[in-house]
Amino acid sequence: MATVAHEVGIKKNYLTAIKEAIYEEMGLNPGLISIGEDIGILGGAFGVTEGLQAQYGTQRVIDAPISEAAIVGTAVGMALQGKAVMAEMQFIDFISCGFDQIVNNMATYHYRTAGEVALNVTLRGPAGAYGGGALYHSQMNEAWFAHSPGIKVVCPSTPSDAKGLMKTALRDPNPVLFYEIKELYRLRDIEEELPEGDVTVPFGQASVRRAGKDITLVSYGQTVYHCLKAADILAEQGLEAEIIDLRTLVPLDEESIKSSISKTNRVLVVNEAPKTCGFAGELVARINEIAFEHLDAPALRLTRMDTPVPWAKPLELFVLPSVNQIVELAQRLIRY
Amino acid sequence: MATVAHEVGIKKNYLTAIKEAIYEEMGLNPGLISIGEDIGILGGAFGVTEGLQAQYGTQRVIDAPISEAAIVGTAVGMALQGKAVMAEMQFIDFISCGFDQIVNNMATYHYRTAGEVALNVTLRGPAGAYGGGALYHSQMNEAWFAHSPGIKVVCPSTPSDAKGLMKTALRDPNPVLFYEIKELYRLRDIEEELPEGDVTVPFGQASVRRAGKDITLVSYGQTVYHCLKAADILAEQGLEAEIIDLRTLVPLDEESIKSSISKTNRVLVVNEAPKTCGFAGELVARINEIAFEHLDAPALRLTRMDTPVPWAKPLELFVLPSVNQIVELAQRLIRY
Amino acid sequence: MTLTPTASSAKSKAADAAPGEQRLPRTLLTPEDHLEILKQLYLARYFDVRLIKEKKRGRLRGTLYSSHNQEAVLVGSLFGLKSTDWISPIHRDMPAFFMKDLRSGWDNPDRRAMSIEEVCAQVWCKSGSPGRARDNWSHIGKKSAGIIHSTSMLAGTIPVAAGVAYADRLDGGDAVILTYNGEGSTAQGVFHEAINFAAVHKLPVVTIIENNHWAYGTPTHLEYPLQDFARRADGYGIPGSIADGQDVFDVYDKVMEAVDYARSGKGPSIVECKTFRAYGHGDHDDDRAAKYRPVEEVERGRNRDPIAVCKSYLVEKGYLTNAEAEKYKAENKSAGETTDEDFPPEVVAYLKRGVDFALKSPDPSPEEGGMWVFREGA
Amino acid sequence: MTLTPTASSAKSKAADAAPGEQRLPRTLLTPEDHLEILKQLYLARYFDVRLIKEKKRGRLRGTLYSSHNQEAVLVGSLFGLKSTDWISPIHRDMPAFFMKDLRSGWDNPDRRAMSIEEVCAQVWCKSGSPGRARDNWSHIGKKSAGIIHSTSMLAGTIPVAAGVAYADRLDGGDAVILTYNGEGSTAQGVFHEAINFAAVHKLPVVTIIENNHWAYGTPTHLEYPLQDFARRADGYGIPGSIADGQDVFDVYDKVMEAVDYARSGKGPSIVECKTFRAYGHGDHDDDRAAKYRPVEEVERGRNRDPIAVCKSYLVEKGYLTNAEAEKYKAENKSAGETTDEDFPPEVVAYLKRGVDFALKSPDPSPEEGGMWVFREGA
Ligand SMILES: Cc1ncc(C[n+]2csc(CCOP(=O)(O)OP(=O)(O)O)c2C)c(N)n1
Ligand SMILES: Cc1ncc(C[n+]2csc(CCOP(=O)(O)OP(=O)(O)O)c2C)c(N)n1
Ligand SMILES: [Mg+2]
Ligand SMILES: [Mg+2]
Repeated sequence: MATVAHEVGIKKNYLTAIKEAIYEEMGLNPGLISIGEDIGILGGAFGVTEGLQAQYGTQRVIDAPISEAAIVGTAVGMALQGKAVMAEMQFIDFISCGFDQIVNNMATYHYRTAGEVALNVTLRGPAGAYGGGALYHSQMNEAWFAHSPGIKVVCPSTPSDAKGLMKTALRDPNPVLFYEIKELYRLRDIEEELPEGDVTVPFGQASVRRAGKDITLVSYGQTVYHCLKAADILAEQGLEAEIIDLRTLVPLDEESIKSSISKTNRVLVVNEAPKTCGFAGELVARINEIAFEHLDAPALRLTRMDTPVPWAKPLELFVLPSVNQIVELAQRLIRY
Repeated sequence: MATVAHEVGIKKNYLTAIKEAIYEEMGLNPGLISIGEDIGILGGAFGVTEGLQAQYGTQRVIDAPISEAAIVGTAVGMALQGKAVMAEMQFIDFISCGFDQIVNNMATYHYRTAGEVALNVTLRGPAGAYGGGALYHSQMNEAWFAHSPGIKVVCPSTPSDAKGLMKTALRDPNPVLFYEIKELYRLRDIEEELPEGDVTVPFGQASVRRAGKDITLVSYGQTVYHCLKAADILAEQGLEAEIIDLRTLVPLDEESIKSSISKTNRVLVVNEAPKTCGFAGELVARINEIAFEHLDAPALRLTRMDTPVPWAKPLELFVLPSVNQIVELAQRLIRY
Repeated sequence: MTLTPTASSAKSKAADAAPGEQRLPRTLLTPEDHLEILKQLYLARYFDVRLIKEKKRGRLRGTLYSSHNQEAVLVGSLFGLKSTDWISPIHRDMPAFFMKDLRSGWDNPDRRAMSIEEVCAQVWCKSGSPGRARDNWSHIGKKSAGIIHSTSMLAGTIPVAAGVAYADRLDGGDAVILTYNGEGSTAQGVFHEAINFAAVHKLPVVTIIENNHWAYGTPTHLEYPLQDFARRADGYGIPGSIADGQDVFDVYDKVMEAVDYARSGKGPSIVECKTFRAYGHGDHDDDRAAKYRPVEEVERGRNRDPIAVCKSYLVEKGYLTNAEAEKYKAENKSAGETTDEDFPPEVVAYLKRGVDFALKSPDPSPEEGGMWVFREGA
Repeated sequence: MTLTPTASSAKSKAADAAPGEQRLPRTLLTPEDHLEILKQLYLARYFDVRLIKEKKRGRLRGTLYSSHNQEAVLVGSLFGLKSTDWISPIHRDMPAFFMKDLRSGWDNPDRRAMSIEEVCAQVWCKSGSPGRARDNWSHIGKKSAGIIHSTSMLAGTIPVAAGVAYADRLDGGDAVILTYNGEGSTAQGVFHEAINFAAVHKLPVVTIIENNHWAYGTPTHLEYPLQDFARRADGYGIPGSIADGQDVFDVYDKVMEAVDYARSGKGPSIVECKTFRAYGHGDHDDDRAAKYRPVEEVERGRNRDPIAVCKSYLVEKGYLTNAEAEKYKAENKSAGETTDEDFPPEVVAYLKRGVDFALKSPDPSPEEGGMWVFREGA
């Protein structure tokens, strides 16, 4: 497939990176099945699986009815029978309709069976706000699943991470929830040449996206770019922010966070999900546990307000974290 | 109804308190409808609604099919039409089957309609571990809903709080998720005389269950009793723990937490839900935001391990917080 | 003003009926009703055409799920409702928001519907809509008008409809609740739970299945093993009928039968309307749809434009002359091919009112984003 | 050893069939099969009776959902399966865990089922069970034995069954997956989604509905508008048959027809078995059940004990003499009224093996509580 073959010197976008990972893994593992709404004939709402069914057939690339619970449940059954499964949620928001099968069935299967059954299921789908998607096409609901033991949670912010992490997810014997940031799918600014060959990115390793000594900004997904922009502004003021892109939430790379804070002594967590019980709060709590003695100021978080994501642009921007807010909070923490 | 009339000098249990609240409110508000699986003919799995249908009729006390999504969704419709609704989840664990209707429909209705529609729906059900209920009859999943803006979250630990908060819930124009601790339902030790008359307990006010100066223990529900026992043990060592029983999680009484910590300078949050992204982490993050300058030691949390609740007793106790662990952590924080 | 289009009350106004149609609900419609129905078809079409054009010009924020070619389902199902009835439209039913209760007067201030102004304000993402542009334009509604707000989660309003029906009956009301659903949405679990509940309690809920033969990019045989989605009804022991969704009068007949059945206390039912999606799933999908949908199928659908079908019937019945029928030629054209001259001027003016209002309506102010999470002062 | 109880392969062993039964699956059963079936009914009953007694003595940790009086559904449905088939029992089907594939030999070490030892270890909350007492005794299973683990969430295993069926077919297998469900559970959304999916893909999934006329304390008319839950099948265009759940041979016939239909690639179907719950919903409910269930109904059920029904048929067919039939009198008795003498000694001995093993099996060690959240070394 020309669309997915590796091409030296060609920059690729985030969506293509994910597409390549899925194509390659479908090719490498004949036991990998893909299922989801409109992923076959149409090639997916965003085109992530474009051409996949033509390549691998209707048996392995299944156009499911609009039945999220059945999609997850059958994925569990296929994995129980030894298959690997990629299951797409058309938008991650609709995952709520398959919620029980995820948290009570899929997540717990290995635990309940004392290890007899591991389910290689990757649930993936487009997520995130800032694009005018309103309440039901903007969610980041990773905290629900991070709170449901037995699921790995992944959220890449760059094309090469997206590809490498997707390959890892599709091989991991455990259930993985893979958050794809749809506003990054075709963002030109972040296109990059992908590493040649069968390169994976391991779970549980954060990436330092920018080094700095004055404050640590911890984030993942879309808000990593807010942090990068804020860091540029802070740099103009002589303040050096270190930016940690977690890449995987479960498992979490506590080491990288700790070692950064031991250097900067200040930390701000930035996250676009609602504040209460979000992953940002979890990070603050963890930081308290692992790096309290290094903190010269409280570990703070900047999140969405405790609201849904509204539709109209002024409303949407009002409730979501902004670059300016990061800059201000970082300044405040550095001055603390 | 003899079972629910107020009787001076008679101690009542937690279950009876809730039952009384529902009876009284059904009597006071002819627009209040109760719906749930087996709540009518049977009177509820635990008997909370025993006799309710005989008293208020099959139209107002509905035995629903085993359809959690329909229960929540019809409750939304009834409330849209102006009714108040009490909807029982037979075990709070099964709420996952009605999840989408709760987080995406019920929780957001007021927001989406810019205030035109407020839904007076109280979802309530038995919750909590320590009773051998295994994975699916032991959950505390309040964090999912605290993370879903638009839902109030309540969890009483005493009979009088249970009654007063239930009355408040059934009158509140907003959706309320009411966690009843089933291990407390019939616990003799906590029985108490209920206040006479139509007494409500307001949302957003924590209760100080024990005063102390050396450390603040923040908790709610069942683990309040673990904290109380730990405080007894600490007291033998001359250490005075102050115990805050939150009673409502959303809205949260930040003031009480802050003022206690400003006195004790140490805080431990105790919670039986899984650690990652649980409400305990949220509390630690909040405390960091509102009381960092008062902390002489990191705000810590003691929670369930990041596992489901297993069945066999040794396993169950292993993963859940214990009195001993509270004592040890409290000592460590006080020595910090 | 409340319409009571049931057989008994409307009998006096009945137009002459052809012998074979004797017992059909349509036989009780007056000649004026027939012409009104045609005008409503124009209105629904014009709204859609206008939105398609605005969207193409990049003026609108949302995704447009065109109802082009499916208007007979909306007009035919809404026409016989009482003002006190409820509806729950979904993404492809936007005209329903302002066409509910339209029979009680386009300019009737007491009409129990959203006004064209309110709907347009939402489309233009302005504060003049009841929802103040907080949710996407296809998820609007208005409690006081008897319009249930949908979330995006398909079939999710059916239990809400059941709840409204239950509560209304308890209060002595006789409202019927009409829910709209694509055929693909019938695969959702909540569809099953809600209809089962409604069937157990014989609630006056009519589930309309708009079978346009595609759910986004998935054809029906991958959604359901049978061709007729009305057969879903059989699993609940409730009636399931099939209407020609391009024929507004057939839709009217089948839905009115279901509505009468519901109102008389017999319970819920399903009406499948076989119809045809003119464009892509949403406007973003037009190009891809051209690839995944067989050309013959698109042609077949195009050739049964509900405006054309309605017109020939009206001509046949003698309610419209051939010359009158030729006057406005909106049918069998793509949105881009139509001009305002293809529509009756009152239709164009009606929408203009809405658009003018919308354009003048201010953006919601940013702080509103943080408001109304809870009802305060509880 | 794999049994192939389909018409062609089993023909040679067929017992003489009465004329009217000519085409029924049961006509291919040998006289020995008939007697084996009776013995299996005893085994299922004895397991239940023993658990009831142990529970009463306070020796067991879990809630017991008795299968008393519903044994014919389990035995009749399991008897014709191939070793490679799968099942997913739920709370009321505990004997199924060890009675799957029992026809291949009670002591056959290769039997594709859980052993009686494993099941008892779980019942006694010990580490000797595959699940090491991590989940409640009614949620056990074993992948290598073709037994899907249920969660508590009713109907939740049907999509899993569909997935297993899909994957097995892809691998060239011919396994049929049998799922068990109470009639009340059919109201769950996931029931609909999963059966719809199975029907679209013609998957070999047979859904058994154990209609014992109560879902906990709720009678069927509040769960479903029709009396026959088999009619749920009609909504999916798949066959739905009804068996007398007290007659093990009728269950065998109807389930075998469904299994053959599934295995031959024709797709899923539903078999409703009308049966009767002897006790309360769970043992905690016995006292209350006595109040909410009409006495006549309880009587009516008691009078059709599946062991008695089976015995009379065997006597009638001449496979059992009257004297033999009188030997073990477990039927028409409550659990408390039975003694070990009411059961064949091999049945009692079989269970004893399991209980002995369980009692000797150690408790799981506390640290295991923190293990196996993830498969390590990925
Ligand atoms: C629960 C849920 N899953 C997935 C989607 C994404 N989605 C939106 S519309 C659509 C197709 C709907 O098809 P159909 O019901 O036939 O309606 P149509 O668009 O054809 O009118 C899908 C899959 C959704 N909105 N809700
Ligand atoms: C999703 C879900 N909701 C509620 C329950 C609680 N519950 C357990 S068994 C039961 C009744 C089941 O009735 P039925 O399906 O008829 O099976 P039976 O017990 O009669 O065999 C209920 C409501 C559950 N286990 N799962
Ligand atoms: Mg469609
Ligand atoms: Mg039952």
